[in-house]
Amino acid sequence: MNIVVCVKQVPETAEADLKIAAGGKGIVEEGLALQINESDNYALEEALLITEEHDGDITIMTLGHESSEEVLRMSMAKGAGTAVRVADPAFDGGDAIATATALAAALKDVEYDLVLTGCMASDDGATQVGVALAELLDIPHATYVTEVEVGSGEVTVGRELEGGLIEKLTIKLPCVLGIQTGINEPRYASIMGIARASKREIELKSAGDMGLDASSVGAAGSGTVLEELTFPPVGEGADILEGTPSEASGKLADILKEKGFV
Amino acid sequence: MAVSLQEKYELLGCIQCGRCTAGCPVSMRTYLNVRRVVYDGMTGVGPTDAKGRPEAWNCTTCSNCTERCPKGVKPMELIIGLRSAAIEKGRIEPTIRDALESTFKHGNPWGRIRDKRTEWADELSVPVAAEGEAVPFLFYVGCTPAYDPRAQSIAKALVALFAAAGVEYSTLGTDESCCGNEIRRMGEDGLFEMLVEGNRELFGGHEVGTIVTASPHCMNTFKNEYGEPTPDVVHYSQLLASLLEAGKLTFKGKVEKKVTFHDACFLGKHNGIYDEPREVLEQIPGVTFEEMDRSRERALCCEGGGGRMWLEATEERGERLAETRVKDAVELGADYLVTACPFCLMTLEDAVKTSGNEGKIEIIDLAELAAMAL
Amino acid sequence: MNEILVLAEHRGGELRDVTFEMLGKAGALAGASGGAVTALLLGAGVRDMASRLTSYADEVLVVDHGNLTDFNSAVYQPVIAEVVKSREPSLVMVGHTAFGVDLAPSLAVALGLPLASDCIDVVLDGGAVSVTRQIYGGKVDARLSFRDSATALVTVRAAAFPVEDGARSGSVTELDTPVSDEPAFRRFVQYVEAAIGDVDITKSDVIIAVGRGIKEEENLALVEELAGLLGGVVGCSRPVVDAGWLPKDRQVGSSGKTVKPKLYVAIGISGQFQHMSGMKAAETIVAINKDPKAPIFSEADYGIVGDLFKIVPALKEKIAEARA
Amino acid sequence: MAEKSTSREQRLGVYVCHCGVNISHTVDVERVAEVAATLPGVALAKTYPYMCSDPGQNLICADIKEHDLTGVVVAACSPRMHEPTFRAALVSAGVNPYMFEMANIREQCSWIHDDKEAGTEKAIDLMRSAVARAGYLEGLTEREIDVTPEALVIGGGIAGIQAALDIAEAGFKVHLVEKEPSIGGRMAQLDKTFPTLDCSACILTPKMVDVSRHPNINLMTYSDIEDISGYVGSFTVTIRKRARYVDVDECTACGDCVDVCPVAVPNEFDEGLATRKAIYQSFPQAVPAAYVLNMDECLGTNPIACGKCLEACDKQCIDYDAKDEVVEIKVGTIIVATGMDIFDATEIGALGYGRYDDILTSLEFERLVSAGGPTGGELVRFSDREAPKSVVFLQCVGSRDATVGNEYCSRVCCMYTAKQAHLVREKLPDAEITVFYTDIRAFGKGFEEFYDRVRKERVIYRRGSVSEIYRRKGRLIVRGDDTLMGEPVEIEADMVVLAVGLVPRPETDGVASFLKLSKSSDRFLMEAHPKLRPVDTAVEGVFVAGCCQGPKDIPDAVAQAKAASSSAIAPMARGTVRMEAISAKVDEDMCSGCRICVSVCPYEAITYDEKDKVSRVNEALCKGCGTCGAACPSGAMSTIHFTSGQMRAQVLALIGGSDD
Repeated sequence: MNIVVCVKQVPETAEADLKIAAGGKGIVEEGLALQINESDNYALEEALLITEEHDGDITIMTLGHESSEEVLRMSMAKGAGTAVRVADPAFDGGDAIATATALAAALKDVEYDLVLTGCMASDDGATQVGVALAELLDIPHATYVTEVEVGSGEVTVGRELEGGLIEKLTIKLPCVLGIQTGINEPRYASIMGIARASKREIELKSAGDMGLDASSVGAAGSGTVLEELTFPPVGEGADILEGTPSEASGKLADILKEKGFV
Repeated sequence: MAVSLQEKYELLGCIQCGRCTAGCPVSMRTYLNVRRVVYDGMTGVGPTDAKGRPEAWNCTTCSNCTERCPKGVKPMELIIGLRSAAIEKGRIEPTIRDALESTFKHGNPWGRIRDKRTEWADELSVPVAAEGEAVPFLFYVGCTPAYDPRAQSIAKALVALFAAAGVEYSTLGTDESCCGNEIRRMGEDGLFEMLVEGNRELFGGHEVGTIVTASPHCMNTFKNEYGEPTPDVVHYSQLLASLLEAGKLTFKGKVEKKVTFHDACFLGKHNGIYDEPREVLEQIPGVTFEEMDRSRERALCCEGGGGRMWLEATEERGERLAETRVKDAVELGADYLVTACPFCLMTLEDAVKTSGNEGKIEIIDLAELAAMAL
Repeated sequence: MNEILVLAEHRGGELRDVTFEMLGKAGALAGASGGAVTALLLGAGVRDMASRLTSYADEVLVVDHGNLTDFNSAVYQPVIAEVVKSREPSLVMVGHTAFGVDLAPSLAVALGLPLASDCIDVVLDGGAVSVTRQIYGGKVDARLSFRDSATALVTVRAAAFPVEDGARSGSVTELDTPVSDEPAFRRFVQYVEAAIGDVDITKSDVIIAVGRGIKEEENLALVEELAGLLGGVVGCSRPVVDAGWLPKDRQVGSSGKTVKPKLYVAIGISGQFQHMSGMKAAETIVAINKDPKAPIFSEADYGIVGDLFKIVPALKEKIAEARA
Repeated sequence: MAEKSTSREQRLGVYVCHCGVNISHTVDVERVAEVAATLPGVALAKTYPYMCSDPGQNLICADIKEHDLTGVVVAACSPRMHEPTFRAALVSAGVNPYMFEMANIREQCSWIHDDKEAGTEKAIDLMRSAVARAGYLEGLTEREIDVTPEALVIGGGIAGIQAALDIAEAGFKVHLVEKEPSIGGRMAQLDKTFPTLDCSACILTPKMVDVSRHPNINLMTYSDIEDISGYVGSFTVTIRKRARYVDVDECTACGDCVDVCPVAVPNEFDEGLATRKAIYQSFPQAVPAAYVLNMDECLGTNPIACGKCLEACDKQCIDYDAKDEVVEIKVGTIIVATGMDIFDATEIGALGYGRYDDILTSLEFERLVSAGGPTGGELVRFSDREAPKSVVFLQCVGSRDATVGNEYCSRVCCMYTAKQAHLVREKLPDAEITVFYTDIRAFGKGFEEFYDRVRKERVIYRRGSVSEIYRRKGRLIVRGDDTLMGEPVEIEADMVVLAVGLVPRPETDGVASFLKLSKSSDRFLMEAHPKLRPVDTAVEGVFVAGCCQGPKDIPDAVAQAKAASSSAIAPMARGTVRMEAISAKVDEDMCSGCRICVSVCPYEAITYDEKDKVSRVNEALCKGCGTCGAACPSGAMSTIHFTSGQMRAQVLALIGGSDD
């Protein structure tokens, strides 16, 4: 079972004070730690678990700048055999479908039984690439996948629906699965392992290599156009209780008492 | 071909006397049997990584086993080696994984971003060295005192003490990175080496002369594992003792409390620093100091070292040592159980709650106590 | 602007809230631009549902076919594509739900439509559609426009818009768009309800919920004690379940439970929309978080900014005092 | 450098030994011989299975005569082993013994290599270099020295006592020097002796009395060696007899002085478990049976602040003005029997010794159970004077332990612990007795049987070491590992006895440095050969006996003392000793008088002649070590038999260079 895992490097923003860059179309990434997108990490782990049980090779693929090779090396350290970076200035600024278009082209000359992606990127939150990719490759798909069971020529998957419901499906191979977080427990890639992997080759694929017209990908090939970024209004609802932990807690306790919770 | 554990850790000298297990603080409350681990390594029958031997994660790296081995075998290194092997396979507890990944990304194991490393000093005036500026005397804060809300008060207390004693120092601000002591003990050799390289470069760039650390863990690795040449390294208790002796630091206040002292493994057993913290304690006006039965080299480990801050013991079977420790101190009638290590502080404080001794005793860091007497 | 097409979503014979939320928004947009609101309903034996939609839409298009009983994007997508192709609406709205995300990108590719997903606002300015969506976990809003396309496709975040009473009186049109058999390459098996544990959080008046900020499993004890003091139960956000610290049935949010307790205390939860969609209906919401910019504060009634490990113990003390 | 003899003048015989297969399995000895035969100066080359055997030696003798050989090279084992053998063969064939050279192709070649090809090449190289040196050898004449027929025994423990008695019995005068006020040593402190359970004092006291009465023994107690110089046959020893302030000959040990003395200090004989006065007798059976006044502890005699003892002494044999006396004696041979100390258990802090009263060392325990001890032999805890219900013994405290630098086994602890466990059982029939051990070493005569017996007396032996002792709720908690169970254990104990190991006495260092004795890695004195010369030292005429050479039990100490005494008697009986002819030699014309040689000589064999401004070598003291020759900047100093020319030839042959 040969698996392609499509991953993305994203900035870690959970705790950071974000700044919108000049021009209003991006954030200032300087100082932000870069990492593998969370659900992609689960997708990689799922691929590793499947190949551990059913043999096969893993190709790790990303569309991104040179810094994202760190994610590829980390993936190779964990067990991916081949790494591909879809890299071309032409891909810059592409929306999810433009990205899927480039990845689909990169997958053309790769032999695979299964393509795994994370179900959502934590930066743009688009939740589109995996499904779009399947459509472009003309193979079936499922996303929000929290269970995968490999059968003969097909997989049985569980999709996580709202309200804690699981939708079970069987899907013929090859297919694309968008993996949801929590499906497994991602392993660790040691620094030694990453260092060893850094000696291995990463295949680069440009738009030209894949026969893609620059106008069909990147910003030029995107149906949506980013107009501007703004910060959402915050704190309008909450009455912030000030003071030391003890003081603030005291105020809250009074409120709760007043409302009859204490 | 991989080198066998027997060769790599020179296990054949072992005479199976069991002093390692007998001295292991967790041997009676977890299923870690150090002698058995050595035996299996010696005979080549046991698991070769901590995945197959999860109790290896119970080791607190207090070093009793290694310090006391009559034959010079280093069981603690073997256990760290088992962890390393598990790490190489990527098969480790998620909490350890997250701590390691965080250290790689942010330079601290607490999952906090680098930008917030100086948050503790926000309302204080703490000097931060400019890039390339020489730092003859560096206050290395360390990840836990920098980020942990409880331990931050150690850093704050030290800053107050430095000010009172007229110590000219500087910090590295957000450039400061994890020392790697716990990382090495979790078995992540590559990451440790990366940190060593980075820190040595950082220290070199600032021509650091002497380092004072808030945590004994940082001191230990700088002093013993960074190789030559590194700056002189002292733990703050050593600095305070010498400042007191030189008359540069004087206490104007009084702390009318009965206190006892918990020796941190990385201060005591690893580095033989037993006297200085006591010298500081005894000079604080009003303090009545009494030793616990198990003190100095017989001090009980708090179980906070060796990566255990990021991991629960597997298959516990006895009382937490920190709880035993708290009970011992309560029995002694101490108002304060003083320690000089942020990990001890946190584990002991937790144990005060879990052992139902809230209100009976307080855990306090030596720096906090000293600052109270300024 | 001629037509706004809204895909009605239902599961287990029930129309889902997001359908009415979208129709409401579509109605507002249509009202402003003079266009029509069309609901598209696919299913088997869905006439009753269709009639429920008539007050929200000018026209309810129904494709009623045995193969459409359960959602399957492989079966749904060609039918919807056919309808969109034939009607060329200006805007197609699909819920940003587990169904929607499985369908919309595929539809966009099949029809060559631009897609903006997870939108929290849609604006019509003249003929041009623009949307607002959140990125970086809700920390930043992004406004997007669509490059010259007759039809814009959007997925709409659940609970982004209110459900209001419908004031329209649309007709129901049955379409005979061909429906394929369920393809062999993607077959629905069944729905499985996640097992309910010993605690049913949907039944509790007080929920103390924890998120990533709790850091370690052992710290849950702290929150459980607080819950005990307030007679509530402990819930959580997704990362806590992913880490295996609490069972799935304690998860509040779009992929977990939707709860409506009297008191909801969110501790160490930043407030990703997926979580907030599951708890925003609570009567009183309290948030404790160290990041003053955390989105949870925008939804909360009361907030304390600070370290939960300091605040929760203090709060426990104060509650005990208040009680005494 | 000019040399008188050259290889061309020599007719050498080269003999390559098979040493059974010890050499021949890795070295093609025939080839070595073949190559040897081609070397200049070599008249013949042969191999033989055992060169050191009689036939082997006879072969050499026959060849010397038949082929008129001038010198012999044997390629075999270490010269330390067999050089004397072959030299004797040369002498018997009428050739000077110094015309002999050995190549060590066993220890330095066959035993340490596997590859026969390479081994053979190396053996050839070693042989070639030996032959090269042999070409420059010269015949030398050994010297004879008269032996003073008196011996010195340093240390009055059981080993020293035995050695002194044996020498005295052989009819020679012996000076026995003991630093304590009484002889008796460690054995006097013991209660019973294993495995026979003899009363230690009962068997020791008669020997002590014999010492004091023997006309050939000059007993000097309370005395220190201040210096030793000289060499075999003629040592000069300076001894300081410390003032006892009590006339040994007059004192009757009546005890009146002790009764009035107001000073109480810890009694070292009782390991500090009891006190004694400033004027005291070490123990009741002390020899000499006389009191001693420790002036450092005395309240003051100048001016007299107390003086009560003097007042009380009927015979007035106390003299506050007594002075140390320094004597110088000449002896022919010396036996060092300075004994041992016990390991200081406070070094292992985790065991809590010194912190808890009820943790004793084994020697303290001996005093505790001894009838003459502080409790009159009653076995009670010090903390509460109650009999312990649970007694735990810990083996290997300070032995086999690299953490305290003692890697050796102390050899006696296993058995004395068994004996002590037995004594506990004898005194406390109901006590729980546990022994933590790692290995039991019951190798001596009757030892295993005794160990069997003790176990059957309900003494529980638990295999495993103890790491820590602490106190919980007033009881001692012994934290060990039961390695057979595979479980750590905690045992509550009322009394813990630490089987402390034996360590060298620091006082031995002084004697060792006067005599230039070496120590082995365990810091005990080193014998000349661990198997074949166990009581000799590297210094001729100096012998070791007892625990100063390594831990041993009483029978072994006595046996070694008897061996040392017979070795010490031999030169005295013969009256003369032969000295190796190898020594340093000064070319006085070349000597610049810089005196570097004087400062580097470890044997103080070189003196500077102020009048002639040159260095001179005392050949009797010189050991021929060569240090001076190496250090001499003007090339004036050389070592006979290891001349520069000889060494140069040897080295050049080895590195394949030429003399150009």
